[in-house]
Parts: sequence; structure tokens; C-alpha cells
Amino acid sequence: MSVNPEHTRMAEALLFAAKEPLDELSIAARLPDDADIPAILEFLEKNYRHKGMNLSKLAGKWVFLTAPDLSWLLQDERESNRKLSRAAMETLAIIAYHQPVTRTEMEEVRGVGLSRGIMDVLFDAGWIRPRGRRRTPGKPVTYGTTEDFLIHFGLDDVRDLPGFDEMKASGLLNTEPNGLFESFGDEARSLDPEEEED
Amino acid sequence: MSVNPEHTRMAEALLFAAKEPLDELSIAARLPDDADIPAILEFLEKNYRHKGMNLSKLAGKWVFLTAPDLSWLLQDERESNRKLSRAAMETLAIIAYHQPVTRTEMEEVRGVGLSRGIMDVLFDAGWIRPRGRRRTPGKPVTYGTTEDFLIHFGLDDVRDLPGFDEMKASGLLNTEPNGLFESFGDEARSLDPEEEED
Amino acid sequence: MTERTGLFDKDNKFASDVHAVPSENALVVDLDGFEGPLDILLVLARDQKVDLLKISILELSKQYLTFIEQAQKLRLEIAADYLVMAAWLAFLKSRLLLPQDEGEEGPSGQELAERLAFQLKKLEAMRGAAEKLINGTITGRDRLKRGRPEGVTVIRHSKYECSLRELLTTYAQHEERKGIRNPLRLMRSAVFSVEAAIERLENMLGKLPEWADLRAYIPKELTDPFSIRSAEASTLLASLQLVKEGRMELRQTESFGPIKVRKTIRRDEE
Repeated sequence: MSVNPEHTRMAEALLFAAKEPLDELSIAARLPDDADIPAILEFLEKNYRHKGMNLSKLAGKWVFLTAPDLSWLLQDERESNRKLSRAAMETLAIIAYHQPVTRTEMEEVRGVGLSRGIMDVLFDAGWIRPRGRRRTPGKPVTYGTTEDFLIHFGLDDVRDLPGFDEMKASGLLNTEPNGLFESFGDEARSLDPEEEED
Repeated sequence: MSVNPEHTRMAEALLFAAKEPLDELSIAARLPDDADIPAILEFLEKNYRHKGMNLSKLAGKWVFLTAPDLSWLLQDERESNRKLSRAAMETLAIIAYHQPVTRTEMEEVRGVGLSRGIMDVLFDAGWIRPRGRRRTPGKPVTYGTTEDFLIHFGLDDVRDLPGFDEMKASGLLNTEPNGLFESFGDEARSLDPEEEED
Repeated sequence: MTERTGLFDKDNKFASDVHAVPSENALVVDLDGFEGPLDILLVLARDQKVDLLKISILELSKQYLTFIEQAQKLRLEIAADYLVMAAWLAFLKSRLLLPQDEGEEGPSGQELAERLAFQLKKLEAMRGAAEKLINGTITGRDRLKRGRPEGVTVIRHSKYECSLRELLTTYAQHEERKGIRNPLRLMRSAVFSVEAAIERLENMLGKLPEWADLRAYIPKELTDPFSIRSAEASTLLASLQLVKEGRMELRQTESFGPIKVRKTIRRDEE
């Protein structure tokens, strides 16, 4: 079979990038006039028959699809990523900036009680861990972030988290100054992370 | 070259089906333990080099993309473009070439203060991220580029930035203060970007 | 020179490339198109058509000073940093022209000139780099991903999605909203007092003549669940108070159903 290799490349690219299956007419419309569309498609179909993806004809239109016998490979990747709730994000941020921090302290900072689910989600994500116990009455458990947290957010050290003023200076925050707030960076760091390691 | 053809099909299917570039670890995790991932990827890369789509390495990850010389054919499939101002693009280049780089250092290269919107746009695009802190007085936050930046601009590594090695060798990427306006006394201080209000 | 084209169009020239370069006769001076004094210097320097490291800084200084003079003649608003640069260049010019005094401190005029040239070279390098990046092989423009991937996602290390930026802004916004150094103030503003609710109901009551859900009277700007709960409770108490005073009517047709309120309609008004 001798199809023009340049025409073949074009059809290949078109079919690859197409968002919908393509019929022969739409392929012909994009290729040079002298392209032999049926021959090209036959050639491609044969060429991809034993590869990881096949060129298939569905309802008269052509489309690249993963080889059916390999679909199992993709199955358990279908897990959809869940978006972290705002409450969970806020709690995670508080833990990151104030660690080690107790549950009561988190609630104080947020001004609302912590629902059970939130901490569960953060544990489940592998981003927080118990760090030790505060040496105060009741010896409450303190929490901190994990190495996975650092890896996920691309940080070397929790101390690298930018402070409020710095974020503001770099335009990260579109907030108007309210005069209330100075800098939480220092405050957060006054809770020395080394204070009581487990 | 003798790579296991069944393993090759599997990698092909995975790369073909994935929505994002895949790193070698992710591919290895799906394939049988004895699969020779680097050899498979090398084989596939060669195999697709002259086809309508190529296997490319971006940000250390592998992805099938249409051949660049065929882009004229695929105008309808293009993703909508993000329009960046010259200032934003220049700032992005400065961050990419100088990373990790502080805000003050960026301002010195451009000779003007950074308006807040610029960093915001770059953050929104997902192209820059805080990298850590400079170990100098004030511990300023440094910035760098993200994996998405590399993927978008078609680079495997920061070192692949156009002209990077030459610029580095000729000292153009040094971030030490130029000391230009120091000798000029007090007046020059109004050029100091740090004095600009935010 | 304010036209901004999409930078992602191929072969797009950057704004600076089409600046009207003020030569002797060109009186068109537009500062709007420039991004600071260094930008102007670079445009002027390119006019000398040599490697930036070999340009005549003396000549460049003259050109810049002429440029600023022209702008001043035209009474254009000139930002302070342009004038500072003018002053600095005048100073540099004098250093370059006059023999250096013995015992004069600081770098020589020649050294300063070299540093300035290098600084311009740096800016030019970054400008060229930005252009090359934009005209390079852009994923999604020059190289396309597969149009309809099977919908399989990448193996991620985490089941949950949250970017660093989201994390940082959430915290900062939260902190700012709350005011960490002023917890008492926080409590005051978070609890919606009965007095405030009465005042609000009184002000709004006249504007809604028909039966309306009591919830409609809760301040819309409240977002956190605690404040909303507090406002609900206070507004209910306030409505009971107003009913007691005969200024408002209240009805609820079923248990836990919506509570409707309206202004008491006086007989003499009907």
C-alpha cells in the first residue's frame, strides 16, 4: 500500500486532536485535495490494530480509542479527585501556620467549632498528624502537618509558608487594608514548632 | 531494541488515555514489575518521532502531542489563549530565568515596581509559586515557576529555557544588587521599589 | 502606543519594538507606552545599533536628557522616577566628562557606565527571552494534547485537590476577616445583637408591604455559619418583640415551616 506519508501524518494528527469522531468528509476538507482519504484511513486502521490505541469506526466516523483489551489498565484510575471544602482548607491552613496546635486552639482561631468530618478528611488526605501533647491541664493532643503535606504543596519547610504581608506585597491577595491586621507571620511563628516534639 | 511488545502497548494506552503528562513512576505503577520503563519510553519516542503525534517529555513527564509542524492544520482544535500583558510576560521570564528570585530582585531587573496585578495573573495562570525564603535579612519569599509553566511552554526543564546557559555563563542571571544608584545619595532612594506602597 | 495585542499570537512584536524613538526631530513624546526610565533607556540604546555593552553611555545620557526636556516642554506629566533617572544621568555625565578627583569616593564614572550598560543588557535579555517563550512551541497552541482522552486521570499522590495558592489565600482571607489581634472585637461583630436586629427590622419593614419570609431580613453579607445562626436567632427575637409592640404581624402555617412577617396594617390606613 502506498499512501502519501505526509497526508497520513496529517490525518493522524487530526484524528488525535479532534474532540469528536470525524467522518471522512471532514478529514478530506482539511487535507490536500489529492489525498486519498479511504486509503489513508485503511492504512492507519491496520497500523494501529495491534497498538495500545486503535483507530475505530463508530457510526461512520473515525476515532482513536484505547485498545479494549487494555481498558482494565485504566479502570482504577477513575477515582475522581475531591475538592477540599473551604472549612477543611481553612483548618489545614491554621494547622500549617500554627503547628503544633490543639483542637481547641483551632476552634478559637476559626471562631467556630470543628466538625468531626473536617479532621477526618485531612487525616485521610494524609496531610496532618498528631504531634504530641501540650503540657497544660488535660494534656490535649497537638496536631501538625506531614511530609506528604510538604510534598503536595511543593514546600521544603513549613517555615517557607509566606506571611500575610508578603502575600499581600506580591499581589496574592486582593484585599483592602482593614487596619485590624498586622502580621500573622510572626505570631504564627511564635508558637515554636520545636516547643514540644513528640 | 527488544522491548516487551505487550508492555509497550500498555504504556502506549496509558499515555494515550491520560489527561495530563505522566511521570515514569506513574507508568511503572501500572505496568508489570519487570517492565523496562525507560527502554519502552525510548522505543515509543523513536517510533512516534515522525508521526502525526509525538511522544514528548515536558517537565520530566511524558505526553503525546501533535507534531509542531502540523499546528497550522489544527487551528480549530486549539485551546483558547490566555492573553498576557508585556509586563506580565517579562516578569514571568525574569522569574523563570532567575528562580528562586525575590520580588525586589524582579523589580531591579525591570527598573520599575511590580504592580500587584502582575503576580496575581501569573499565579492565576498556575505558572509561578512561592519557592522558599532567601537567607538574607528580612528573609524575603522567593518565587519560581511550576510544572504547568514548563508544560505550557513546551520545556522539559528550566535549563531548556532559550539561551539559558549562555545567559548564565555571561552573568546576566546574577541577582546581586547592581549598586547603580547608591553613589548618588538620597535622591536615588525614591527608585527603591521597596518604598512603593502596596 | 497603547495597543496591546494578545501575546500568544505568533510573531507578535512586543510593545517596545514599535515605540516611536525620539530622534532629533521627532517631537512625539509619549510616556504612557514606557515602563519606567530603564525601558526608555533601552529603547534609546537600541538606536545605537551596537552591542549594549559597547554603547556610548555618554551619548545615551544626552538622549535621555533631551527626551525628558522635550516631555517637559510639552508639559507632560512626568513621574518622579523619570526625573530621578535624569538627575542621575546628569550626574553620571559629569563624572564621565570631568577628570576624576583624587580621593573621590565610590565607583568611577566609567564603572557606573559599565554597570548601567550591563543592567540594560540584562533587561534586554529578559525581554528577548519573553519573546522567545511566546514564540516557542506552546502546548495547546503548537502542539495539541489528545482531543478526547478516555477520561482517565493521572495517578495522583493525593485524593484531595487543593493548591498552595488556595491554601494561602484561604488562610489570609480568614485571618483578615477575623482580625487575629482583636478577638473581643471579633466576638462583638460575630454575634448579631437583638438590638441590631430590631433596628434592622424597623428600617426594612415599611419597604415590604406583603408577607415576607423572616429570613429575608437577615443581613446578606453574613457568610460564616456561626454569624448566620446568630442573626437568625436575634431576628426571630426581634420580630417577637415587634409583634408584642403591635407593630408587626407574624405567621407560621406549619411546624418548622417558614416564618412570614409583615407590617401591621392599621385600620385607619386602609
